[in-house]
Amino acid sequence: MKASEQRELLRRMLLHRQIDTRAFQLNRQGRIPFALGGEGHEAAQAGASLAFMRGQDVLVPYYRDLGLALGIGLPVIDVFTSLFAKKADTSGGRQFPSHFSNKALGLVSISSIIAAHVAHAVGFGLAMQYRKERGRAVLCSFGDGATSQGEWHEALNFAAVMQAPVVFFCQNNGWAISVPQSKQMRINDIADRAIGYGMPGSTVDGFDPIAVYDAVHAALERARNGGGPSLIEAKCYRFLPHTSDDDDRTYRQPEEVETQRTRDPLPTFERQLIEKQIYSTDEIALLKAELYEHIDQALEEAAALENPSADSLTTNVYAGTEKAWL
Amino acid sequence: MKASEQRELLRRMLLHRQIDTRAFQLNRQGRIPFALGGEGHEAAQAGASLAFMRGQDVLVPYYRDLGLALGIGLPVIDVFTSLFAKKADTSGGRQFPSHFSNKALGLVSISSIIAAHVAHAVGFGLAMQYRKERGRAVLCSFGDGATSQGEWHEALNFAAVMQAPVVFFCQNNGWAISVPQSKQMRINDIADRAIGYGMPGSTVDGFDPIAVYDAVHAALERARNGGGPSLIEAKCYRFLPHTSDDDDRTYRQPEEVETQRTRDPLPTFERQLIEKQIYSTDEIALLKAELYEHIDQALEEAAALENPSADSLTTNVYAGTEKAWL
Amino acid sequence: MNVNNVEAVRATLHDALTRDERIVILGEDVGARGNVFLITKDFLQEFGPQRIVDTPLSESAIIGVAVGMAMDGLRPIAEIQFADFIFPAFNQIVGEAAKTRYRSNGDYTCPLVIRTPYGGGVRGALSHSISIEALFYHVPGLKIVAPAFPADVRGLLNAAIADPDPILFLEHKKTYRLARTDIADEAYTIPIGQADIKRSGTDLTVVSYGYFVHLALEAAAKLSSEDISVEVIDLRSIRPMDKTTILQSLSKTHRLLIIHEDHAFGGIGAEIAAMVASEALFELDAPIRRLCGPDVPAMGYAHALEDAYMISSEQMATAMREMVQF
Amino acid sequence: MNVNNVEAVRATLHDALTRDERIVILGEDVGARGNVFLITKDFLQEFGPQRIVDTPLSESAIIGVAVGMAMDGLRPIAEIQFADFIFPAFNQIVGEAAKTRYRSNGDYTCPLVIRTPYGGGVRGALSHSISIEALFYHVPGLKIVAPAFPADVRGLLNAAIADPDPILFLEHKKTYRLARTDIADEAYTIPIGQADIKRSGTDLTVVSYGYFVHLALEAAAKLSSEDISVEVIDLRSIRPMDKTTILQSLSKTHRLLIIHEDHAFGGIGAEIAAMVASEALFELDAPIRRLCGPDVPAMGYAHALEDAYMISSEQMATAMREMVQF
Ligand SMILES: Cc1ncc(C[n+]2csc(CCOP(=O)(O)OP(=O)(O)O)c2C)c(N)n1
Ligand SMILES: Cc1ncc(C[n+]2csc(CCOP(=O)(O)OP(=O)(O)O)c2C)c(N)n1
Ligand SMILES: [Mg+2]
Ligand SMILES: [Mg+2]
Repeated sequence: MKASEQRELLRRMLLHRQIDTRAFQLNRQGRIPFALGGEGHEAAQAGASLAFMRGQDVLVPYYRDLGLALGIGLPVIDVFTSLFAKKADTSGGRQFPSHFSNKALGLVSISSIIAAHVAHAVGFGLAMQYRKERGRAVLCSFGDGATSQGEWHEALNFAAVMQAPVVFFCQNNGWAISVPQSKQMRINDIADRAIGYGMPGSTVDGFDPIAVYDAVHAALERARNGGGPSLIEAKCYRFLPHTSDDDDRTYRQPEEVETQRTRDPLPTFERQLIEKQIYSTDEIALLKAELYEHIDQALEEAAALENPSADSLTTNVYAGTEKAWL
Repeated sequence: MKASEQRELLRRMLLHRQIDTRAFQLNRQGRIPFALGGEGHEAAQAGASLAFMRGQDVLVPYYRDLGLALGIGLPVIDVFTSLFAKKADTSGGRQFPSHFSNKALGLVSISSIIAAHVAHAVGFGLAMQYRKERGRAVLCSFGDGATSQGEWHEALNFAAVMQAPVVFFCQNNGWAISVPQSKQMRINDIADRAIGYGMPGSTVDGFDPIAVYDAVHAALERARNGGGPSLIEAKCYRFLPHTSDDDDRTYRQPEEVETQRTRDPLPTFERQLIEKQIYSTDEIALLKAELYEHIDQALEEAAALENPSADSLTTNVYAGTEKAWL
Repeated sequence: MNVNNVEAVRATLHDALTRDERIVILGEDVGARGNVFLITKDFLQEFGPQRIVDTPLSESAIIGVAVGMAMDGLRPIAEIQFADFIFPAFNQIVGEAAKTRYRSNGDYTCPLVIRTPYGGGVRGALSHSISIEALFYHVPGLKIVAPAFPADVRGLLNAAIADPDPILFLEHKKTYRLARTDIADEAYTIPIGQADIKRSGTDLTVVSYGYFVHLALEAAAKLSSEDISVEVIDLRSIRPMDKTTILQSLSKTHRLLIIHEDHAFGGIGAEIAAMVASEALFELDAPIRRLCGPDVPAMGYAHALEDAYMISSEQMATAMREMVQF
Repeated sequence: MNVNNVEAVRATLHDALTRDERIVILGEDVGARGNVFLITKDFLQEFGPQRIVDTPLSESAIIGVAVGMAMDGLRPIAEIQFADFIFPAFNQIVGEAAKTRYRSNGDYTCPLVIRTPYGGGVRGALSHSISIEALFYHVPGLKIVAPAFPADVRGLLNAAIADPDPILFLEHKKTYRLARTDIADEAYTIPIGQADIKRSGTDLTVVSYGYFVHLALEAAAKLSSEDISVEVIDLRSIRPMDKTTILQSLSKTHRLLIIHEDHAFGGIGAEIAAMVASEALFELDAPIRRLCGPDVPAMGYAHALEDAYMISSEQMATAMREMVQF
C-alpha cells in the first residue's frame, strides 16, 4: 500500500478516536444526553472506508459506523450537529446520534433496528445491477449480534441468489451489549455463514487497517465487476461500554478490556508507520493537534447552531402535507 | 434394519400414497374444495416417522407432513375429518387440511405461515431440557423454501446456542410452489447451512426410507442424549402440483416430473423388499387392499360426521369467554 | 376495456411496466407461475427476469429489498402472496418504509407499492382469509387503499404507482372475479384519499369498503322497495380517509352505519365513528352502529364457520332497517 | 413494600420465579446485565441460566421459542428490550401466539407474558420512544395491559403471569422511576380488563392510560381550584377494555375527553369513542374529544421535537376546561 494511503488510514483512525473521546466528554459534562463510541473499531472502519469509491459506491452502515461515515466524506460538523440534535443534523434532530443520511455522498439513512438495513443494501445493489451500472457496489456494515437476526439471513440469501453487488461487512467486536459471541452463536468465525449462502466469506484482523482494506477492496472490486456478493468478518473489540448509558462492568471483566487495550490498533498502527518511516513521531503529534483543532472548531460551530423548531415535527411525513383524515 | 421395520416402512408409505390419491379424487369429484399431497415425500416421511419415539418425542411438522403425522400415530379418520372440515377435525374445522393437532400424540398444532413453527420446536426442546427430560427430543420438519425465511435462521441459531434437543428435518423437493431451488438459494445442499450454526448437517437420499431412518434416528438419539441439535436434508421430489389449486405445467416441464417419477420410491422400495424376500408380490397386493379398505371406511365414516356449528365460531378464543369490551 | 378486478390489476401493471422503466415487480411466484391468481401471467416473458423477480420465500426481504430499490430511485411493486403472510414483513413496512422520509428528513424517500390479496369468503380458511387493514392504518407515513370495483382498482393502482410514498394496496380476493365492467383504457388516476358515493340516499349513510360494498349495495337496492333510501359510501382509501364525504352525507341522513368484514374492536369503523362523534355529534339522530366481523382470531374453513364470519346482505339489510326505524 | 415501577416489576418477577418453577425469563441482556433498566439485576445468579435466558439478538425467535415453551407447559416471560424492536416478532405474536388456542381448538394453549418498555419523554429519539398498543389491540386472542402506578403494575403483572393466554405487558419508561408508593407485599392480582377511577369527579370524564394518567391527574388537581370536577379513569387494560366504568362515569359527567400519547388515528381512543357513540350517544352533552400524540412517524431526539410530541399537563388542563365550557 502506498505511503500516502497508509497516512490516510492513520488520519481516519485518529479522527474517529478523537471525536469519540470528545463525544463522551460532552456527555460527562452534561452537554449531550447520549454518546456512542467506536473505540476498537477504528482500524476496521478506516480500512473499509478506504476501499469505498466516493461518487460510485453506496454505504449502508449501522449506528457504530462513525469512522466509516467520516471516511466516505461526512463532514465533521455533521457529527456534532447530530450529537447536539441541531436543526442542521442530517435527520433534522430526529434520530439518535450517528444515524446519518447523506444521499449525495452515498450514505444511506438507517434506523436503529438491528439488521433492518441489510436488505436495503441488497435493494441498492439490485438497482445498480438493474441499471447495468458496472463499477459500482454497496458496502453494508453491521455487528456480530446483527447476524442472529432473521432479516440478516434473508438479505444475504437474497443477495446471493440475485448476485447483487454487495459486500457484507461484519465488525465482530465479540459483544452485543452484554451478550458475548459464545452466547450469540455457536461458531467462531461469522465468515463461515457465507457457506450457507454460496458466497465467498473471509475473516480478517479488524485491528489491522491494511488487512481490512485489502479484504474489502478485493470484495468490492469483485462486486463492481459482476462477481456478486461476499461476507467479510473483521474481528475487533469494543473498548468502551455499549453506549454512554451502559455499564459494562456488570457483564465483563475489566481485565478482559485491559488485555484487549494492549492491542489497541491506534498506537500499534502509529508504531508501524513510524517503523516504516512513513511518519515521524513529531508528524503524528502535529496531525493529532490539527485534528483536535478541526474537531474543536466543528464542535463549537455546531453547538452554536439553531435547534429544530417545533414546527418541523410535522414535516417530511409524506411528500405533501397529507393528514390521516383528509 | 429388521424385516418387520422394513415392512412397517412400506406400510406407512403406501398408506400415505393411498390417502393422497383419495384426497385428490375427492377434490376432483367436488366433494372437497382443496387437497394437498405429498407424493414423492413418502419415503422421507416414513423413514423419519419410524425414528420418532411415540410417547416420548414431539413432532412439529409442516403442512405437507401427512405421512409423518400418520407415522407417529394419527388415526386415518382424522385425515378425513380434516379434509371434510368436520366438527371432529382436530382444529374443529378451522384450519386447512393437514394442519393437525394432537397433544396426546406429541403432534403440535401449526399455522400455514412458512417457518413460523421452527422456533416453537426449539421452545419444546428447551422445555424438555429445562425439565431435564433426557431421552426425549423434538423432530421439526419443513421444506426447502422454508429455509429462506428469517424465522428459520433465528430458530436454528437459537437451538445451536442453547444445544436444544431438536432435529431439523428438511424435505428438499426442489420446489417452493413455482420457485426452483436454484432461485431459492445459491447452494446445492441445504445441509451446508448447518455449518453457519455450528451444528451437524447431513444430506440423505429422501427416496430411500432406510437411509432417512438411519440419519434421523442417529440425530434424534444424539439430541435425546444431550448432544444438541442437527440439520438433516432429505432430497426428494414433489410429483404433484403444489396443491389442488396449482397448475405446475406453468412452471416446470412435464418431462422433469416424468423423469423423477421413474425413481418413485414406492415401486422402488416394493421391489427391494421383494428382492430381499421380506415381502412377496401377493403380500404387498394384500396389504394395499387392506389399506384401501381401511381408508375407505374412514373416509365414509368421516363424511357422515357432523359439521361444525356456527356457535363454535366464538369458542377457544381465550380460556374464558372474554370479549374485547368487558 | 371490459375487465374484472384481476384483469384490472393485471392491465394496469402491464401498462405501468411498459410506460416506466423504473418499475420492477417482485414477489413469490410472480414469474413463471404468473402469480397465484395469474395477475402477472406472461409478464416474465415480456419484461424479463430483471423486472419480474421471483424472490426467495422471505417476505421481510421482499419488502426490505424493495425499500432499498425505492430509496435508490426505482419504483418497486412488491407482492405479498396472501395478506396473511405479511406479518414477517411488518418491521420493514412499519418500521422502515413508513419512516424513511421522516427519519432522513426528506433526504431519502420510499416510493413503494405493496400489493396483497386479502379477505375471506373464498374458503381460504384460517390462514388465507385475513383482513389486515386495521393493523396498518394507525401508521403515519403509510397510505392504504382498498378498492373494490374495476374502475377504482385501475385508478387507484395508477395513483399508488405514481405516489412518492409507500402504499399498501389491498385487493379483496372475493372481488377478483366478482364482476366485469367497462373502464377507460387510459392510465387515469383516482386521488388517494377520496371516498366514492356508490349509491345516493337520504335516510341512512352506510360506510364500507372492499367486498362488503358490493353486498351493502345489494341490501340498499332491496330496501329501496321498502321506501328506505340508503346512501352507500365506498371508502376506497383507508389512509388517508375522506372526512368530507362522510360528514356531508351525514348532514343529509343523520344516521351512520359502518360495515366491514374485519372485526370491530380497533377496526376502521372505530376511527370513523370517533371522528363523527367528535365533528358531527349533534347531527346524529341515532347511535352510530358498527356491523363488523366477529371478534375471533380467524375465519374458519368449514362452510358454517365461514358463513358465520361473513356478514350477508340480508343481515346488512336488517341492520339498515333497524337504523332507519330507530 | 415502598417501590417505583421498576422495582414493582422486579419484585413481582422475583416472587413469581420463587413461587413457580415453570417460569422462565428470556430476552436480550436480561442475564448478566440484568436488563437495561436493571429489572432483572442479580436474577441470573439467583435462578441460573436455565431460567434467566440471555438470548441471541433475534426478537422473532425470543417470542417463537417462548410460544413453544408455553405450548409445552412452561410459563415463559419474554422481554422485548424496547417496544420499538417488537416488529420483527409481530408474526409470532399476532400470527402464532394469539391464534394457538383457536387454531388447535383448545388442544394447545399459549400462556405467555411479553414485557416491553414503551413510550416517550425520555430522550429516546426516533427508535426508543414508540407506543405500540394500537398496533396490537385489534388482535383477538391477545390481551394487553398498560399499568402506570406501582400497585397496578404488581397486581396486573401477577394476573398476567397467572393468565392462561398470551399477554402484552406494556411498561411506560417515563413511569419507571416517576414515583414510589407503598404497595402490598403479597402476590395479589388485579383482574385484567378493569379500569380504575384514579380521581372522582362530576363535570368531565377523562380516560387515559400510561404516563399520561399522571399528567391528567395533575391537570385535574389544578382544575379543582377552578371548581371544575374531573373524573380521571385509568384504563390499565387495553384489551379487554372496561366498558362499564366508562359508561357509568359518563352517565354522571356527560362529557368525554380521551387522552393518550399515541397518535389519534386508529388509536385506543378511536375504539373508546366509537363504543360510546354507539352505546351512550344521547348521554353526551358535548362532542367527544381526543387529545393525542401528533400524526407523525416518530418522536424526535431534539428537545423541541420531543416536547412538541408529548402533551403537557397544561395542555390537558386547557382541553378539560374547554370541554366543560362547551
Ligand atoms: C431489533 C433490535 N433489537 C435489539 C436492539 C437493541 N440493541 C441495540 S445495539 C444491540 C447490540 C448489537 O450488537 P452488535 O450487532 O454486535 O453491534 P455492536 O453494538 O457490538 O457494534 C442491541 C441488542 C435493537 N436496536 N434492535
Ligand atoms: C410466510 C409465507 N409465505 C408464503 C406462503 C405461501 N406458500 C405456501 S407453501 C409455499 C412454498 C413452500 O415451499 P417449501 O418450503 O419448499 O415446501 P413444499 O411446499 O415444497 O413442500 C409458499 C410460498 C406461506 N404459506 N407463508
Ligand atoms: Mg458486537
Ligand atoms: Mg419444496
